[in-house]
Formats: sequence, C-alpha cells, structure tokens
Amino acid sequence: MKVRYFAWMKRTVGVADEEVSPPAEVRTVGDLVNWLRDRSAGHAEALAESAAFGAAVDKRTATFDVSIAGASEVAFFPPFTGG
Amino acid sequence: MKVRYFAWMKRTVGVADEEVSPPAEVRTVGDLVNWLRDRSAGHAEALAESAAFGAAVDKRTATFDVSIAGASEVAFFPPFTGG
Amino acid sequence: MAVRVQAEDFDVGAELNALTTGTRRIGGLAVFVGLVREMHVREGYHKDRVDALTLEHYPGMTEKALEDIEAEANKRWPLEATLIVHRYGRLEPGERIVLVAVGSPHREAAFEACEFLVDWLKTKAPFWKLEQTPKGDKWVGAHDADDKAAARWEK
Amino acid sequence: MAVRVQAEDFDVGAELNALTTGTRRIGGLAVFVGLVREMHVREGYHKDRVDALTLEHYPGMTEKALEDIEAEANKRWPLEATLIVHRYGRLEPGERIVLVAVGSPHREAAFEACEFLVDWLKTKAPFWKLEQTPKGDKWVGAHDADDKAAARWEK
Repeated sequence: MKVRYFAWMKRTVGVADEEVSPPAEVRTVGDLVNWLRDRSAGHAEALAESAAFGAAVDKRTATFDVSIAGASEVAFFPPFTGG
Repeated sequence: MKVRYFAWMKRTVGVADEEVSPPAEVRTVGDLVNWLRDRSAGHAEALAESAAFGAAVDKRTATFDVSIAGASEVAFFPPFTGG
Repeated sequence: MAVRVQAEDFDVGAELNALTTGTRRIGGLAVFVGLVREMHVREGYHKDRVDALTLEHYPGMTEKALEDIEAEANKRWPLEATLIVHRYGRLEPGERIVLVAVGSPHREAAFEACEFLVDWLKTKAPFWKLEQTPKGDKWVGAHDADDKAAARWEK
Repeated sequence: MAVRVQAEDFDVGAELNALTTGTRRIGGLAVFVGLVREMHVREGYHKDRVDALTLEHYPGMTEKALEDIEAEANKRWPLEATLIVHRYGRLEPGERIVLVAVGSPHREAAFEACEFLVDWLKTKAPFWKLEQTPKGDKWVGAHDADDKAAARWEK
C-alpha cells in the first residue's frame, strides 16, 4: 500500500510517499495513523494531532473510521487552501 | 422644450420627439402629461395610464411631481427591460 | 470605473485583461455576460419563436444611469475595478448583450457587487427590448422577478 | 461540463467563447476569476510581503474532487454549461489562479451555482498554497470564512 503526504506534512515526515505493509489488525484510516506514528520522529510529529489533517483513500476524501481494506493508496494532508 | 417618447409609446404617439411650448400653469411632469394628452388621439392613448410609464427630466428619472421649470428635455417611456 | 453603450459586440477576454492589468490588489473578479437566449421554442411548433431582439435605449440618459449605478456599487463595496458594457440594436440568439465585471480584493464583495449591478441595470437603465417573432414585433414587458431582484438591494 | 488542472495560464475569452458557442439556451453566464493578490504590503515596510505563491495539488484526486463538485452543481441548478480550470505551480501577484464559469437560461441560477462552485472548490479540492516571502516559505492556513462560505451550501 502506498501512503502519500502533502504540503507541510510531506516536509515534516520527510518523504512524499512510501510503500508500507501494515499488519492485518490495521483496518481503518485511524488505525493506520496510529501505526504510522511509530515509524519515525517526523511521522510522529506530522500525525500527532488528528484534528489537524484529513485523509483520502484511493483519491476520495475519507474519515478516520473508513476501512483501508484493499486500498492501494492512502493520503494525508492539511486542510485545503485552493481557489 | 423637447418631449421624447420611447419604445411602444413612440409608436403610439407617432413621433419620436417634438418641440412643445406649454403654458405657464404646466409646472410639473404630471401637469405636462395632462396637457400633452389633448394634442392627438395617439398622445391620449400613449399617456392614458400614468401607472404604465415613467418619465425623465433632462435625462434623469423623475416622478410626476417633479418641476419642469427650465428643463430642456422631458422623456416618457415604459418600464425598462434591458440587461 | 467605466461604462460603455455600443452597437458592436465586445471581446470579453480583452475587456477583462484591460480591467485587471496594472493592479495586483484584485483577488477575485466576478463577471456576468448576458446573452440573447432562444426562447419558447417548442419542437416543430414555432408559435412563440423569437428570431431576434432589438434593443432601444435613450442615448445620454443611459450612460448617466449606468454611471450612477456603478458609483453606487463602488460606494457599497470595496472594489478595485468595475466595468459595464451594454449593447443596443439588433441582436440574434446566442449574441452577447451585456458585460458586467467587478474586481475586488475579496470574492464575496466581487460577487455581491456584480449581482447588484446586473439587478439594478435591468430596472434602472433606459433600455427596451423589442422581440422579432414570426407573428410580428412585440415589446417585452417588465418582469416582476426583475423588480424583486432589484428591490432586495434598496435601503 | 469540463474540469482542467494545469500549470499553464488560461485565456478567459477563449474559454468562455468555447463554452457558449453552439448553444443558444444560455441567457446568463456567471464567471469567477481568482487572482494572486499582492498581500500585506505596507508602504516602505515589507515585513509581510508575498513575492509568489506555489500551489501544490494531489494529481488524480484533484480532478475527481472537481468533477464531483461540478456534478453537484449540475444536480442543484438547471445549467447549460460549466467549466472549472485551476492552476498549480508557482504564481506571482497579478496572475490568474482559477476560472469558474457557469451558463444557465436564468441569471440567478448562474450566479448561485458559480458562487457554490468557488466556495466548495476552496474547501473540497486538494490544493495547498505555499507563500514565498522575504522571511522564507510559509504554508497558508485554512480560513474560517471559507469554511463558513462552504457550509452555507450544505444540506
């Protein structure tokens, strides 16, 4: 599964994307956040405050209770500021 | 003083504009409407219903109580339908 | 600030470029283009078809009325640029009638002022539409909806 | 209906011409152009000057999000034509960022749908603005006002 980071989260984590293979008990977006936090200090910092960022599963906005089963790409990003 | 007519009022009166010299007691736009009605059957028809048309004195919208003293041009027209 | 009344068509892109060139304080540009719409066309039954419109106006008064409306918008909202271009004469379905463009630092002000200008020019600028139909010419009546739209800005 | 995400500038006039050509059912075309605004410039004291913006986006998701928003507008209002063009990459003050255009038989629907699209794309399309200032790069934070503007269309 590919995990992608955008905007300041990308800089804080230190990579734009990475391939990960979380264990079977990591079932939802929220589970994945918890699991990713342990990968590095940058991950822990970027993913510290769940209220500060959003997620997408396979390029559709997803809340933290959404399943990641079968997903090929999960992304994390701060609130959008386009337009 | 020049009097001008627009849209269907022009066709009903039969002229686009005319020079008139109303007597001194014709003081307001409303007085002028009354006075003009007697000029022809077309005038009487076009100016019959005061609620059906508006007026301008020297190219500014004017209500019927506005004075025409010193005015060089008074216009009558149906409601606007531009845009 | 600019107002134009003309028979010729206008180039929307060129007008907007001219309006925004040289200022860097515009964050949002709200634009309205009014077009002649093909009306009342029922398949195979063209009783109410409109072949064209002829817009009559009151030269001299029209420019004053549009300038007054434009000044009122600039008084109500913090605008960096405003433009009104209105055509007169014969126009066929699909042709442009009017262009209203408003630039402001903030998009809300741009949208509001643009709607205000469109609503007010419909009821306060001396234009009259004559429809050419297969059954002859017909003057367009004023719309209650337009009066209501204009009235919401009265204060 | 069309959505484009691109680094290059767009030609507003050409885009609008393409949108309205071939249809005679559009009576009103409401358009919004978002531009990079020169911000926080104080005379002789350029502490907060913004030299440029860099817009990052999420390729693939951006197009889907914009198409969803466009489809929602077409569900809510009777529209004849819609277009969203959004740029990404480095943009300097005065440059165009986004174009939203909506054609409808009726001007009220065109204006409402255009405002809706602008409000929603600000909060639902994956773009992030990075400001280049003399003191270094700074990510733009989300605006409460934008959230409120978007929320008024929730139902």
